[in-house]
Amino acid sequence: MSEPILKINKVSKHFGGNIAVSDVTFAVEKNRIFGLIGPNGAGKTTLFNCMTGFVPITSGEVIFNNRKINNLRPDAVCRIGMVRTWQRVKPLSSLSVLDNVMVGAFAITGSAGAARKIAVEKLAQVGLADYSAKLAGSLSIGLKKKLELARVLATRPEMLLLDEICGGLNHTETASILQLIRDVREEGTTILFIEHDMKAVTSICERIVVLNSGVKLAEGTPAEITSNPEVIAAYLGGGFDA
Amino acid sequence: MLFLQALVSGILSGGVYALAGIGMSLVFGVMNISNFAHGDLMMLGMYLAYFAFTLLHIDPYLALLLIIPVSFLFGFILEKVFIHRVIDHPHQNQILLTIGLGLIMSNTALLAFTSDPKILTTTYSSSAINTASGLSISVPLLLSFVITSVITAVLYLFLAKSSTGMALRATSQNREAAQLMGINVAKMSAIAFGIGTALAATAGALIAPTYYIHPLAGHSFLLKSFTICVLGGLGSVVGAGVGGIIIGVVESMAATYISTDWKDVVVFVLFLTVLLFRPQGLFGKKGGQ
Amino acid sequence: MKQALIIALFAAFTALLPLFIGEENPYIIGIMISVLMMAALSSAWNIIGGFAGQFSFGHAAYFGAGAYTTLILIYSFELNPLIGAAAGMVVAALIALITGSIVFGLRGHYFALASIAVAEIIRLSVLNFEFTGGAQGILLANVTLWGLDLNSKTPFYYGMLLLLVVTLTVTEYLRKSKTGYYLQAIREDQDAASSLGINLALYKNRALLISALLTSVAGSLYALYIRFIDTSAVLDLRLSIEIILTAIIGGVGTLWGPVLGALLLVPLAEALRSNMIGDALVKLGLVSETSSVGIFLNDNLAHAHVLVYGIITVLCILYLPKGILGLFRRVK
Amino acid sequence: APLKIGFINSITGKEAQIGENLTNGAALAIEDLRSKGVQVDFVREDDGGDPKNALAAYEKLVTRDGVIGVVGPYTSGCANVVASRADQYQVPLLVPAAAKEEITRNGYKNVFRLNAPADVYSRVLLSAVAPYKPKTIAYVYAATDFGVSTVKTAQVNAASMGLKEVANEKYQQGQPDYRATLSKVKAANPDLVFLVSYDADAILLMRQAKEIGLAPKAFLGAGAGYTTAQFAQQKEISNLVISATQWTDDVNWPGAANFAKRYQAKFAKEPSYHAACAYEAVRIMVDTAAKTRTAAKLRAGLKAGSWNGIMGPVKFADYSGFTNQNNHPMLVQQLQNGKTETVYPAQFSKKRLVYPFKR
Amino acid sequence: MLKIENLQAGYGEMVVLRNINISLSEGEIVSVVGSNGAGKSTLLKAISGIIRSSGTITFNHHSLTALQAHRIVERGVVHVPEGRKIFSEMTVFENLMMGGFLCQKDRTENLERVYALFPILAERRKQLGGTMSGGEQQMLAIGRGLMASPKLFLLDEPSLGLSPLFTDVVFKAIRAINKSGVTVLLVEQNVYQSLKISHRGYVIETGSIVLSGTGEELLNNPEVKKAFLGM
Ligand SMILES: Nc1ncnc2c1ncn2[C@@H]1O[C@H](COP(=O)(O)OP(=O)(O)OP(=O)(O)O)[C@@H](O)[C@H]1O
Ligand SMILES: Nc1ncnc2c1ncn2[C@@H]1O[C@H](COP(=O)(O)OP(=O)(O)OP(=O)(O)O)[C@@H](O)[C@H]1O
Ligand SMILES: [Mg+2]
Ligand SMILES: [Mg+2]
Repeated sequence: MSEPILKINKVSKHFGGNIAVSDVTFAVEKNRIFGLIGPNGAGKTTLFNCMTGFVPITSGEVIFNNRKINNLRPDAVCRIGMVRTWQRVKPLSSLSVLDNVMVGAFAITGSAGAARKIAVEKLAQVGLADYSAKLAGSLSIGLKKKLELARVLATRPEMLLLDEICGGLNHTETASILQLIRDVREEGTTILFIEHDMKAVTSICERIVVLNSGVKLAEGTPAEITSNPEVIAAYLGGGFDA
Repeated sequence: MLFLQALVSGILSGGVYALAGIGMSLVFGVMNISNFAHGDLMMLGMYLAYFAFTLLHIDPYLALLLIIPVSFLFGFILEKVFIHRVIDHPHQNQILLTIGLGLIMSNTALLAFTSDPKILTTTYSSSAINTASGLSISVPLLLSFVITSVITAVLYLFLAKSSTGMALRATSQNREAAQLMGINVAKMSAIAFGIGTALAATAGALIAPTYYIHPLAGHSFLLKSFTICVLGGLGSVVGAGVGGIIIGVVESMAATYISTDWKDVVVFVLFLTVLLFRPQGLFGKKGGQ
Repeated sequence: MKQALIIALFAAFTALLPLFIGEENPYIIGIMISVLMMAALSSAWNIIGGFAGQFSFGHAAYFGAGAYTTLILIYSFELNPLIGAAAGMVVAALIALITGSIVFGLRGHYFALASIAVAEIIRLSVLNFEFTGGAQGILLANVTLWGLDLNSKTPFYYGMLLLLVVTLTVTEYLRKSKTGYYLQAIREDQDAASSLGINLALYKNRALLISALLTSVAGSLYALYIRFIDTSAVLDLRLSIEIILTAIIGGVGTLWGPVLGALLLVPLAEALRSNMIGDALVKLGLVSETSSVGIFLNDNLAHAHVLVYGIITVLCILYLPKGILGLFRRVK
Repeated sequence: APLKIGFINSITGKEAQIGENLTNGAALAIEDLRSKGVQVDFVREDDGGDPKNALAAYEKLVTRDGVIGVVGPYTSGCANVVASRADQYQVPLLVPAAAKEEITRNGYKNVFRLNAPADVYSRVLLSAVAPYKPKTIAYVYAATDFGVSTVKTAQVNAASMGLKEVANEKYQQGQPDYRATLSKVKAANPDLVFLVSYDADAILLMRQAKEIGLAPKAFLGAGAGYTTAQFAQQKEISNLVISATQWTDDVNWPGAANFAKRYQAKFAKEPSYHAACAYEAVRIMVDTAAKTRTAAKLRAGLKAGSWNGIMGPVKFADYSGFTNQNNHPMLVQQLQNGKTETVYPAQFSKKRLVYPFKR
Repeated sequence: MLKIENLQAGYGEMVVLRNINISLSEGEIVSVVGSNGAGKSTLLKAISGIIRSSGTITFNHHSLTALQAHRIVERGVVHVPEGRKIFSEMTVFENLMMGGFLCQKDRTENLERVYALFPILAERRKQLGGTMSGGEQQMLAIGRGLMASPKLFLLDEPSLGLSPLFTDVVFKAIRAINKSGVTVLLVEQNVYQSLKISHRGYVIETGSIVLSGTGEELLNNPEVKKAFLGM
């Protein structure tokens, strides 16, 4: 077992009386694709927000590369190598698709030429090459998801937090994105992956954590998770046949 | 005594500020527009009150029954003809449009009514109730405070409870979705601007008997209205109401205990301090995304 | 590269103009100085307002900082105007940093209003203090200063031109650099920007600082040029609004928009102010000076020029929402 | 070539109201001149109260329109800026109504001023009440150039009379509520309340003074607001207020009463002192220019000449630091039963000052 | 019931949809599938009047083409947009009330129906819409649409962001809604499930209809299989 890159230690987040995340603990090993699933409102996105400094943590700690990062600002989190995508996509609407990705690339280079090169490459990878000159705001929802992905890839993150990146894509497109994620992993990036498409999750993740109502319900390999009766009851329902 | 006098004067004059601030806040809230013509709309109310008084011999407070519908209609039309066209445009364009409209209104008034200020003198323009302890309570300010309170309460109930009020709020948050609920968003914007205009004009009319009427007279109230509605939290009627009274009292206290020339500075410093600790204003909601 | 060339050509052309107009035409040179100044101010504002999308309504404060610091130092300490201008930049920088630390936590309307509040505090303080000349303003009685003939317009013309060229070059450099991209990202979506590693406060402050420094230099030049300042001339909200108006009418967030805006608005305002339009109609023989129309124009156009300015503003916003530059883009 | 004279005025912006009085006064002067057969091309420019515009207007007038003399500008800021250029272009400037002392104190050869500067306002006002031996004084004034300048000189004059200052309140124009300020003044219980206000804030202040019961021995108004017809109409609050002015319609200067009558007929309102100043300044400028025809000779003509018209005797003299300054005798008036009565100096007045003030 | 002929639509000068012909009979569920950016959402927006279009759209023999969006809702055409578009500063309850803006008489009945379908909405009645999780907002958006008593229900990716359990709930609900007499036009990326419950379907590609047939036919079409089902 290799060294964990990320440790979530008893993290809780309360919104007034609403407990979104409660005492969640798990660790992600380096260079893994790690799944985070759970019913709607389970606290997955909130956990991402806590890890990346967008909302303050109520209690507990987040440790990244042996460093406690509870109180880091979002931009600092990005600079130490952990980058997230947004479930509710956030394109830089009146910039072109290419410029959007260049903004990501500037995290690793100061030169516009180098940034452009990286951006062109990433756009080709996610299949948006034809759209580079379009305004990001005019993309359809599925294309915006791909843009989110290209933009974070351009930052060459050590760890990638993907929030429903395949939502709004059909099976064929999902398959190609999954392949892309595998490639990225090959280059040394660790991935934490939120997704409701169980086929995608089980086919790509090596380990999965299940949240339910803010509490960790289970953790294990895809096979263990999909056969866990509690998970089936709370999340999968009868409809899922892997 | 000085303290009590300052407090009473402050609260009462804060009442008119509040009304001006609420009108601004409503336009902010529903249309997401900073209305730089707000002061000029107040000026319109002042002239309406003045002409109602001199030509029709109607008391300015009574004239509200006339001024409110007339100015509502004016605002409604203004929205339909101009504002409506920039509703999807960047913010700065909307601001500039209202600046332009304000210039047109004030300079048309300048041509039509000349730059000589008009004075509206009623029997109670400079009358006060003097208590035994030496406290003086201005009669016109007291009257306008009462009217302001009633209007604020009615408006609050309208927005919170009536279905048009709800539709107005829905429009402010997401125009496209509001359309899909069957709300005529174009009409809602026009109504919102109409109400905002009516409130501005009412504030103008209320202050007319104790102020002077001049094409540029509204400008002194523009920044104040902004300050009030930001202080209270954009779009919050109650916030603007409270904000107005706070500003009135702070001004009055600052004039009494610091000095008249520094009182505006005190107001702005207070304003920034509030924003530093509560960026959404006193009554603003943090909201979701 | 291409833009740099255009800037150079523009600078060369503008630098040669006075040779054709000459010192004997101080009125025209004066108007051109106003155009260059407004172009520089509006371009400087564009860096924070147009690129970073932070709508500062308080830029008069930086202009005033330059103007007041320069004149106070000359008036009270007889310091060289260059030292005055440098000190003005320091003061403007301080104001920018303080403003930034207060207002950059705010978004949208709140930011705009807070920037007005800061500028108003400065204006009122200058008005209330004694050492600033208060409501009486500061009059610089000297006609020559450190060997500089203040009555000559040429130094101010080239001074303003140099400032404009510097501003444009800085803008162009920023636009194509990482900072420029980051500022635009901040304008579009602050959350997305910070999730991509952009330190919001750092970049906003940097933009405001650059913008404030350039603005303050314009203020210093203005003060020496007019030789009289008071709060209504250099610290008024109207000035801040005029700066924004120029940028928007030209094309906000573009390199040349503010310059175009100034080229259009300043001469237009002057033509309206001096009733040139009415005079031209008479000269062209379209209306006779003694006819009722002529008399009406003569009597009223003079009063109505701000009204006409307002109408033109409204028409521009309604029909040229992307500014003059947007018009060219559409044609292309 | 026709005779060309320029006129710079503030007809838009904050000063538009007073500017309009100047416009009317000048118009009447031109009418009178033309009816006397003086052919003049009178080029009018607006500065909107902005010194930058005033400078542009002046440069346009002297370099493009070819005027040989300029009347204006109205505001002190604009007049200051233009005055500092007059010697550069060698075209005489006659300032009709700006009060700032500096304007004629810098030794400019081409700058002339008709009206009395700011220090005279307080001097006449305090002299008028001096015989009644007031002890204390409070100042309430607008935070403008004129307000501050006037109060500064008033403080000097008051000190020399042995008056004790008990309150000093500077206010921003345009506020709706001065009650707190006035309550403070009332608490200080001064004999004299010295006010400087423009336009309508004078009415506001006096209304609220009545409301809170501020009643000193005298209200002294230095500044336009207390001399307007409108203020006079508000009898309830304006009665017995004393004010300083450059001109009144009942003064015994030649043509003053007639000017008032014709002005009233033409513009349907009473002339203010600004209108009278503008009228006289334009008349003097055009008359002299018609005789001299070049800028240089015009300057000499203004310097040498003397006039006696609706503003009384006019002579541009050099005295106590001023150059080309008309040593204009200011008047003190008091509102008595809705009528403006000149009460000081004795040689120009018909009525006596009523002291102390009572409501 | 709905007949679209020769429809053209787009944004500004950019044309997205060309020459679209579609019809729906009363009581049908019809799916529209296509890859990202093909123009599915644009089609729904054109029908509900959010964007201008040319060509003819008739609903129950009345033309919708020139009507404004709020008038179209009055006719019973209700659109649940993609991206949810919740009123973020209104509570869940107020959001639902806005859904029932036009048919206030059926409000209580509709509200019960929605709460039964998505119990979480009843639980979180007082929470601000904007603070709900992604999936919760999706439920709220569907619930809000139901509050308008639709005759024709336009659903844009209703399963987006929903857990598998709730995806099933939603598809079952669509069936149930349809059974109660509501016609449904469904845009989905979950092509398998949507075609399975659909009577008919259309495939749209770069703005044009390229294929149509019954749900069954399309599911078995090799091209559909390859392009959308990853088989
Ligand atoms: N700002 C907030 N205020 C109050 N409650 C909140 C806030 N943000 C989130 N919540 C609540 O916290 C819970 C967790 O939300 P979160 O967005 O993390 O869910 P999620 O697991 O990402 O769900 P989904 O799969 O639907 O996106 C939800 O019930 C949500 O309503
Ligand atoms: N507001 C807009 N302005 C300009 N172009 C737009 C706009 N919205 C969408 N488009 C463009 O129109 C085309 C169709 O978009 P649409 O949203 O209809 O696609 P879609 O089929 O719904 O895709 P998805 O499955 O990703 O939601 C796309 O190329 C998109 O980029
Ligand atoms: Mg989520
Ligand atoms: Mg879509």
